[in-house]
Amino acid sequence: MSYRDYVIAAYAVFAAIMLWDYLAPKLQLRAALHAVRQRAARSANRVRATNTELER
Amino acid sequence: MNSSAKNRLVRWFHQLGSPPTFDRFAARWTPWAYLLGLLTMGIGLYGALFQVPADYQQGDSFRILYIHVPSAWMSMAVFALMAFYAAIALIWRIKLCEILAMACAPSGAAFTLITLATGSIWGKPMWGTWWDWDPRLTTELILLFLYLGVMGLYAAIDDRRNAARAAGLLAIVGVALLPVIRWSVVWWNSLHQGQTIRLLGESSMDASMIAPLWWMVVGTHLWFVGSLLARARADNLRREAGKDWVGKLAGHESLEQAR
Amino acid sequence: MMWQAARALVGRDLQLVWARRGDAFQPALFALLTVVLFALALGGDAESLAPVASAVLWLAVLLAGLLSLDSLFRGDAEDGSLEQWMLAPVPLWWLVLVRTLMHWATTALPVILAAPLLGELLHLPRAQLPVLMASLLLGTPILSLLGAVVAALTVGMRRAGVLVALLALPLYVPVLVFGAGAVAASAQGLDAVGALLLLGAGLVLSLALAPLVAAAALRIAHN
Amino acid sequence: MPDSNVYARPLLAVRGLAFSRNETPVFGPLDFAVDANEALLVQGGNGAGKTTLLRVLAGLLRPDAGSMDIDGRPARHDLRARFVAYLGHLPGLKADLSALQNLDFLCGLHGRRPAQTGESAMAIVGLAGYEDAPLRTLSAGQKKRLGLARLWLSPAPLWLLDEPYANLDLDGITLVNRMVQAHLRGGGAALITTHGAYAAPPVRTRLLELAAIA
Repeated sequence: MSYRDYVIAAYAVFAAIMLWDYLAPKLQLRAALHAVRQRAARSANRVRATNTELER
Repeated sequence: MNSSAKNRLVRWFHQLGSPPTFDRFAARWTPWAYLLGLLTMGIGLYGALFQVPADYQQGDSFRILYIHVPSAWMSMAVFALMAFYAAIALIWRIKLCEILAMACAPSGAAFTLITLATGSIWGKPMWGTWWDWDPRLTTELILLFLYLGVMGLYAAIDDRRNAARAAGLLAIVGVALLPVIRWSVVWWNSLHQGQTIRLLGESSMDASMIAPLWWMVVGTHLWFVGSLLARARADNLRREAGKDWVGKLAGHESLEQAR
Repeated sequence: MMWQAARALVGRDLQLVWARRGDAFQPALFALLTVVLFALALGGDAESLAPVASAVLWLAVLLAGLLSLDSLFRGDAEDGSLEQWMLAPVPLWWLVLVRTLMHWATTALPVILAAPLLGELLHLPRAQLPVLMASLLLGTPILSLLGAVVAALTVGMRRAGVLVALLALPLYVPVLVFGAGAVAASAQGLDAVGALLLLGAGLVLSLALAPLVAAAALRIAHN
Repeated sequence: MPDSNVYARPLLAVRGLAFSRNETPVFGPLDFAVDANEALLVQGGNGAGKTTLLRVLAGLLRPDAGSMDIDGRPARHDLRARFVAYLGHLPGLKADLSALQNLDFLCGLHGRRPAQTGESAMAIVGLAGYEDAPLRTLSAGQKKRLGLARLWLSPAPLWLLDEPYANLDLDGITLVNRMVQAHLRGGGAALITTHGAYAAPPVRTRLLELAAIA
């Protein structure tokens, strides 16, 4: 009796979850760096609040 | 722990604990840990799938145990490590340990999930059912809830440091209660079902069958180190997002990516 | 000093329960609803209800406790009372212990008192009732004390919702197992004293440790 | 009120106190001291960290750096509990209880000065006749006054008042100043945060200006 399908299924689950375990922090890292760059870009051309009369 | 060893441990965490230092450390060693882990697991898997002969009782299905057992060990070991980091973080207020403790949780949950899934797949041909309220699987399921609780708590509190400290406290409570939970489940099982099924026969594996298991155990540990460092690095960067060194790093990395 | 603060807190909680005396029956009502739904789902005849009666009762009590868990510290956190507790000249864990026991007395005790009645609805064999009551009396304070840790950890959140249940469930497992197990053991003709003694030991341990942990959690999670 | 000269000078001394939230500094490092018979007015715009400073001083938050001495000794929980009375934005009152029940509970928790009753304190803050009114029927200003009554009963010499003038009418502002004056005359000290819109009480006052960081 062969249980090859079960073995394949188990190893597939293992591989899939390990792949997630590899990709998830990588994506987090990218998101963090992206947020930092965005923040830098925003602070570079920020308009400073002024005390002058408001206009609209 | 005597005081000099304690001091050395604390000093080591403090030195490594400066966020830019840790970032460099993690960036340097993460790929190596992943690579070595992958290599070692590759050796183990080759042995498990192609070298080891089929078991006379279980047929090929016992090959599942080569991923099931290391994952089960990891799921427990990672929880203990998480509680260890959390305890250091709570007692000496070391930020790096908060980050490391919280980086443990998703990996540990992943290993727990693997254990549950492979255990259930193994159980189908062996027990004739996908799920059995076997004490091991039941404990593993509760462990998964504990992991999810730690992750959920960490995500739900706004202040990152308070979130890590609260979730760390839960991890410590969980570690203290895990033996009680496990013991209660065994007691419950004996009350309701009588005999339990042993997952690994006492000595049914001979040495040639054991070797790939050890490769897998070492491999999963190395892999875990890689994913722990990667997660901790991401969390570290997210927390320090406003600092100058992160800005420089982000600029540097974007240049590298553009190249 | 400690007794004066405890007396003040006990008095305040009793006054609060009296001011909202309609709400005092809510946990018992919830347990009753759970029991009714179980009976309806199971078909209502004695043969199918009696074997699961003790388990269903334990579950109803546990769920009613889980439902009222959020009110343990939330009100005091939202109106600033918790800050005054932290500044009081008595240790925070002492106030946490008193508050938790008062919460148990005002939410869990009514459910336990209603348990014989709920048992009748479920055709609980009479012989199981003493063991069931003993296991509830020993077990529910542990649930409250463990729940205090969870409630303290989630006190800083606006809506804790299902997270409370997720955090509480693993911690509740041993209590439920030994509580419901004691009744099941006695139903099988086994000795229930062992499980009850374990519950008693758990109660002593959690009385000593849980307030400390919950106080630490309150300091972390509330700001 | 305690005698004028029973406390060490300074009653409160703070060195290098700093606090940050989510890795962003909120205030500090700060150095200042408050003597008995003295008030410290903590001024600063929105988000300058006034409330946070008071919460750190009260021991509700842990500072990242710095030290704090009360009455010449390092501040610990029991010392704080005896010396500090804190009145924050949330006064810790229960909506379902009456005004006097609330007062009695808080005094049971913190202790009260001898020869003072809840009724007398309520009369002082202008709430005579509201003793049995459920708290939820009181206005925001009346609740603030009840918080002041609790403070008046407290035996602690160091008052930490977070925006005590908020929600109060002119009469109430004078009341706060008169209470602070009497408290200081009796040997106490007070830290008062304000965004600077109201007149300071006519007592010996130091000024701490908090500027928003970054």
